[in-house]
Amino acid sequence: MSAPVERGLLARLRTETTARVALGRVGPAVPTSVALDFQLSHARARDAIRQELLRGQFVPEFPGRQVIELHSRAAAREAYLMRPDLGRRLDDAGRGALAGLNAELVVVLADGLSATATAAHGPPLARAIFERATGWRTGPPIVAHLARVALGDEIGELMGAQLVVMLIGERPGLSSVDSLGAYITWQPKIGRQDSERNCVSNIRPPHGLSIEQAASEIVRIAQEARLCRVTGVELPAALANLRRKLDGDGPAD
Amino acid sequence: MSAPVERGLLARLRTETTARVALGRVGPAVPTSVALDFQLSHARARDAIRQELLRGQFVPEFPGRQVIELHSRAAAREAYLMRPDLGRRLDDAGRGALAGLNAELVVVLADGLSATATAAHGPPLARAIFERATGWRTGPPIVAHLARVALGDEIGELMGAQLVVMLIGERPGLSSVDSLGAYITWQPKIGRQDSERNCVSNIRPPHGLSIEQAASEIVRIAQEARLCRVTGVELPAALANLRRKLDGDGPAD
Amino acid sequence: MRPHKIEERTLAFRIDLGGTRHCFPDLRSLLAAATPLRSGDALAGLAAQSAEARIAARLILADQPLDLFLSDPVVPYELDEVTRLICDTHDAAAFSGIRHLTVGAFREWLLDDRTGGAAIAAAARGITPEMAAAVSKLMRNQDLVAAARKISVVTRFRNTIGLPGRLSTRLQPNHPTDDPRGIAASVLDGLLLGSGDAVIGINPAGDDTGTIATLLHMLDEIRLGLKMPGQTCVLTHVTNTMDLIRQGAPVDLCFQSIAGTEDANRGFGISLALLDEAWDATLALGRGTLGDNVMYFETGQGSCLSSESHHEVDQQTLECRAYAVARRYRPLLVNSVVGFIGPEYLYDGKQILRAALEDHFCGKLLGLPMGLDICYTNHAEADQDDMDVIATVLGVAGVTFIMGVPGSDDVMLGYQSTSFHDALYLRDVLGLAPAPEFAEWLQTVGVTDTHGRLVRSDQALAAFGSLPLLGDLRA
Amino acid sequence: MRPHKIEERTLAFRIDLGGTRHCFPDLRSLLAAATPLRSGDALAGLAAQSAEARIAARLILADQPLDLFLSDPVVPYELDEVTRLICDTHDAAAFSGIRHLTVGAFREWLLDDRTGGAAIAAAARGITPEMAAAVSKLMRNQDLVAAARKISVVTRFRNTIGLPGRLSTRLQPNHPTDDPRGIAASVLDGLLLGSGDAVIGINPAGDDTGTIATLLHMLDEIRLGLKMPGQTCVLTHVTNTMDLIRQGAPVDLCFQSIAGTEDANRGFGISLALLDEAWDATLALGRGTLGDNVMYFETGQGSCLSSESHHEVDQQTLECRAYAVARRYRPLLVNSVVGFIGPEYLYDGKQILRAALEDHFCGKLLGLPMGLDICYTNHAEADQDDMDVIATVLGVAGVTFIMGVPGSDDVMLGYQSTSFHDALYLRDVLGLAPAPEFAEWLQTVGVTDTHGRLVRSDQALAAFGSLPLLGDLRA
Ligand code: B12
Ligand code: B12
Repeated sequence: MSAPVERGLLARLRTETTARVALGRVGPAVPTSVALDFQLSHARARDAIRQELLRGQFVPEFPGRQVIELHSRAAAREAYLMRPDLGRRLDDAGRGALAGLNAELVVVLADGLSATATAAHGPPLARAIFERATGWRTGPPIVAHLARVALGDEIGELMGAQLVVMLIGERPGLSSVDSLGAYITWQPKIGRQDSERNCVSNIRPPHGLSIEQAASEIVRIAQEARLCRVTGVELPAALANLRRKLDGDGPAD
Repeated sequence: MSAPVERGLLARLRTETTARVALGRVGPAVPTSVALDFQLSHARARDAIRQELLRGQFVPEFPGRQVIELHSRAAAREAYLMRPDLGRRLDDAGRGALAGLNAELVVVLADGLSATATAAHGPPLARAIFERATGWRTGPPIVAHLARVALGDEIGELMGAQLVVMLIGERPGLSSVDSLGAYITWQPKIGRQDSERNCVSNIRPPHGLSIEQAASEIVRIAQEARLCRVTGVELPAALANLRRKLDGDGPAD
Repeated sequence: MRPHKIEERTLAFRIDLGGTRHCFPDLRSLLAAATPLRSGDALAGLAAQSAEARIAARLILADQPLDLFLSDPVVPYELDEVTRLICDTHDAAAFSGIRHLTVGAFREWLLDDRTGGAAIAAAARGITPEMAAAVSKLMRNQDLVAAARKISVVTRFRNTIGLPGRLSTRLQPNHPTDDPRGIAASVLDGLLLGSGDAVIGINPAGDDTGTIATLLHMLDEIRLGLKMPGQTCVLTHVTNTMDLIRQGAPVDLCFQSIAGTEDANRGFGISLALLDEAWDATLALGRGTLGDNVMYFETGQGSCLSSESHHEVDQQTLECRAYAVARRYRPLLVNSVVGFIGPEYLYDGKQILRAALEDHFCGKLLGLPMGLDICYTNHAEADQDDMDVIATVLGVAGVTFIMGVPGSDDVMLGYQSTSFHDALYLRDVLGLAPAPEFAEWLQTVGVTDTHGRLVRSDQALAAFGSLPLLGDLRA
Repeated sequence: MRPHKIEERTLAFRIDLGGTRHCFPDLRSLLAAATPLRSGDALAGLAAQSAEARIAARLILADQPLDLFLSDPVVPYELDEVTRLICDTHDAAAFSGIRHLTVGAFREWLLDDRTGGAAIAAAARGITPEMAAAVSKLMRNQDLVAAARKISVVTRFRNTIGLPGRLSTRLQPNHPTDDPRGIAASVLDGLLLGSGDAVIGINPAGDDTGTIATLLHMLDEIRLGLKMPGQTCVLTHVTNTMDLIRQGAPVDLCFQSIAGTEDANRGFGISLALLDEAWDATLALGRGTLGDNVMYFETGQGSCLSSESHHEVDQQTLECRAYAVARRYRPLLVNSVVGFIGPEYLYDGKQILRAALEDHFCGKLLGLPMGLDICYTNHAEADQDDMDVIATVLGVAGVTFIMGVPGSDDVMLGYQSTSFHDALYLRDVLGLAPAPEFAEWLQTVGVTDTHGRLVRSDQALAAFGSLPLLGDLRA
């Protein structure tokens, strides 16, 4: 249907992005093969949602380290999806498991909406963070099942942490079922708002952020947070303020 | 919104039928009160669907007669709605309960899609049929739970019946949640098709057929069926044939 | 043309997807698995085993050549007169333009801007029901809308149904005891709201031909009295209608419910021979003034399964086969009663909507004047909001006609369909008008103004009041 | 106007229906119970206890006078700046024409053929979000369509958005690492398919202002290079945008996500004061050529509940309150991301559709240029077929703009929205065109022919290829 010159260009477009560009068209619609490819991806993304982390799955990933496994209050996947409030709180066993543990920086590997993502990128990213976070007393890696981002607040609070890094499976897209997000919260405690966190998202080598990029970014934010004693929307202003103070440019507030 | 002359006419229309006529309009839509009235009816019809016949509920309705209660293979209302095949077959207990019973004309009171209808009109109609069906050996009234029309075929077959009359709750309409249908089948046996039955529907005094009209109609069909040894779409032709034979108008086939 | 007999049915369909092999033993199971999920196919044990298996079936189906459907009928030729009808009346000339296509390419051809409605109509008699069903299974809802609205199928009896920019309605004035005054009240109400150009059609509660004759006479009287350019019908069994024709009752259209297999039709008490006879008898009356489309058929997914005569074919493919029965008789009207039977065949609003779009598209594709009874029962997971959506989307797709039931509530059949008002809504938001002759008549009697907008004038009521049966309603 | 303080909140609402008494302690619980079933309200414990209770609430609601909503705010005036905004900017003059109505009569007024779009627009500033929410709860889907399509809200920056017969699109070329070339590829693909008249708007994956500045410059270059009469935007947090403005980056529109309570907005890191500041800063740039509508807002049912700041108000009423925030800033564009958050707020296609129609209608009623991100996530019970239906129905309702995402698949945000093709479908079946200036430009560069139909000419590609960033894509 398309002239040859176009085909060349359209083929080039496809090499520039993983987005579904240059699909061609028949009338207003996409060609049959494109339509069915989309449907196949959707069927698979639906499967990714139902995937779960296996108990003990991450133990071999952290040789020599204790790995703690926790569950949210959501009993099963279906309840998890419909009741985010349950995914934000630990069950009683989980609260018990944390008793006596203590750390400055806690890293949580949480299934979230894509256990596939956590399984693929969680362990290497956690290791890379541990390596770079040299100034911190890091606790054991925590694996959280049926977890939402805010579950990290309760975990961090119970462990008396200065900072929690929640590595959590982002909801699976059609072409990106394995994307991980990192949510960084200073002084975690139940009731923190999302505006009090920072986020590094789309961690998904090779198409999204690499493990190295992500780890550096996360640790950079962690260091800044420690300096400013805050994360979230107030962090940039606090940093600027601090810089002004350091540079001696007039009084900081 | 409407001229006075109209209002008079529209009010008259409303007295002629239970249909929702003369509703008025605002633009293309119905007035708010009409819209909400419809929604209320729908909420109630949904409730009627979930209604069930109580065990033993009909015993007082047939003093001096044994009342047999049977269940289809559908375990519960939800399964009944989605699996009509299960509603067409007796469970094992039911088959056992019929052992040794025998009758020429069997009347079944079945919940079908409206137990409300069966509860309201089933017993008086069954009694009226028994009264009029003087030439038949009638068996005990049978109460069938979670039943479809074709369940009568199995019941009739097991009882060696010549004819089965299935009184069954028709699916509830918006304004008519208590409408009963009668399905009449000659020589009932598993596998009969609907074209081999007759139907008297909309039995629902005072708006639909009265008990007397319905009973007469049902017994008339039963007598005709006995003469022609058939029910369903072939009955009219068989009757005509028989009449020709009786009148001596040429050879019957 | 009798299909080339395939000796051994061992030609299974296979595809490997990311490590999983998906296998379908034959064409009918492939068609069934390719169908969007619906309760009836699950009930019959024919639905795809997983979401991925469903897409696997579609991927295979997309690559099948259209002429496979000619050689491999889903119900055996020997066993079924509907299959014989399909094969024996297949028009090879009409097919020649598309015979080189696969099912996937057929979809593209239908959607291509260069394929106009006329080209599709020209191919209609070369398209078998199974081809229509197959291609529809590869189409998203928007495809079903875009392709269907290209096709117009125009039929005539006393007015012209199916022109672009038109939306007709069947006025459905049912009554639980077939009371003529009650029915007349609903008819009057409908006409005052501009309903009834497709047909004024009563479903009788009983099947006593005496009562039905009374109703036919009353409808005819109303039509003649009002000089209404339209047609009337009592939707009784075809054998009754034939009786009534013999008795000289004023029969405009001959109605029958039909299904997609010989066995299911037998369950309905009909056969092609019987329909042939009925068609002849109705044609012989010669009552149409503008055309001789005299049949009115109803269909609906699930009826074959409900009578256990589905031959393990999915309900939508069977529905298309009913259209093959219908088109033999050049009907004035065909409609699917899409949500009528219940949730065991179409579970909720979503399934009803999908089936409605399929039925409409496939009917049009096969050359039928396709209307829809947009409806739900109280045991289905659906409500008025769903119907609003179905009506709107079908309106955009160019549906030929919908039902007009007073306040949506059919007090005899126990279900909810579209109301007189719903048709007003659709005509309003989509800029559609009734059949031209009827639209003009509505103006003449004063129900609508010169812009076709509804008014309520004494003039209209006066005209209506002059009828014997309606007259005394005014008092 | 500060609401008259009601001393004791003991005025419960009651109705008896066939033996059952239904009671609702206050206005917010009445509104919540009257809402069609949706998962978010059930999650919050606010949904009606039964189907009958839901209708009971509607029956009561229908009889409430509109001015009750002025004296009884659902979130206390003292606690919430959004409530204060609503009360303090209520326009009594605009309200005077409808103040005598009950909610039920308000619905009838909106649907009456004698009430035109201009009359509704004139009343807009007298209508509070709670009134809009209340009346929408009494409306069927078809009412929401019929009423919304009467209202047109026209806004301008470098072109004209919202004229009748038009459908605009936001071109959404997101990329998981904000790669400029990857984004440019999606932009080019979209423009070649006629997308982007509402805005070319990128959601950045990160919030580094350096990267965002690069993207803003690239978009501006594309726009200038192609002489495209439209606007561009990077949808970052408003504080970032203010930074970027200070740095002199080419900011056309200032974007922000907003919600319906002060607390929820705080969760988003914003306040009215901050938005005021951002509005001033963006206005001061004076970059619009045809008009000065410079804000772009996104909303979506569920965001207040998700940040636990819903004050026990149902999610749809809260959504309407977000519109009160939006309209303060005379935005160029507002859209609800209706299926974006997930099934805990809108469970399936049916709930997403209903919410989409409500959001569109209520937004228009309150005077906003309302678009919709017709979308679903993979954890919701919805699919492309549902989106086709929502798009079609919203198209009929006159939606201002929808999204254009390559192949529907947002590879950064992880959800599916409408595609470039979906807009083609809608424009095709509903006879709609892009914004006039943009439509003309599409012809000039040769993307469309003189009838506005898409072509693919070398001319268009040549024009596009002359851009630095796009140029090397051609090689
Ligand atoms: C649903 C329905 C159907 C469905 C049945 C499929 C199904 N799975 O349910 C369909 C659409 C296929 C259908 C078809 C027909 N139906 Co019908 N149907 C109904 C309806 C609306 C509800 C029935 C009900 O609630 N049954 C109770 C439940 C619990 O029973 P069930 O076991 O689930 O379903 C069985 C019965 O519904 C039965 N059945 C349905 N219709 C008919 C018609 C006749 C004559 C017989 C004997 C049996 C029968 O078939 C089903 C499967 O076994 C009634 C209206 C009413 N108010 O009752 C009309 C009704 C019973 N049908 C009627 C008619 C005329 C027909 C047709 C003959 C129409 C035609 N001209 O072709 C066909 C043929 C039916 C046949 N197989 O012989 C008439 C009967 C008039 C009469 N007194 O004889 C009624 C009263 C409606 C009407 N006035 O038009 N029907
Ligand atoms: C869903 C979502 C939202 C939803 C969250 C509601 C909900 N109940 O899920 C809504 C629509 C409300 C939202 C809003 C915003 N979001 Co958001 N969101 C996402 C999305 C698409 C998926 C997140 C996910 O899967 N989480 C995993 C599940 C398991 O977590 P959860 O516990 O169920 O949900 C929580 C998180 O999603 C979190 N969250 C969501 N967005 C954001 C943004 C930030 C900065 C933070 C700290 C937390 C956060 O809030 C939820 C409730 O606690 C991501 C894209 C992606 N690829 O991840 C963007 C994303 C995380 N959001 C983003 C942004 C920028 C925002 C906004 C700041 C936009 C704005 N300008 O106002 C707002 C404000 C969020 C806040 N409260 O501070 C950016 C973050 C960029 C960055 N690196 O900082 C992302 C990556 C997308 C993007 N590029 O635009 N978002």
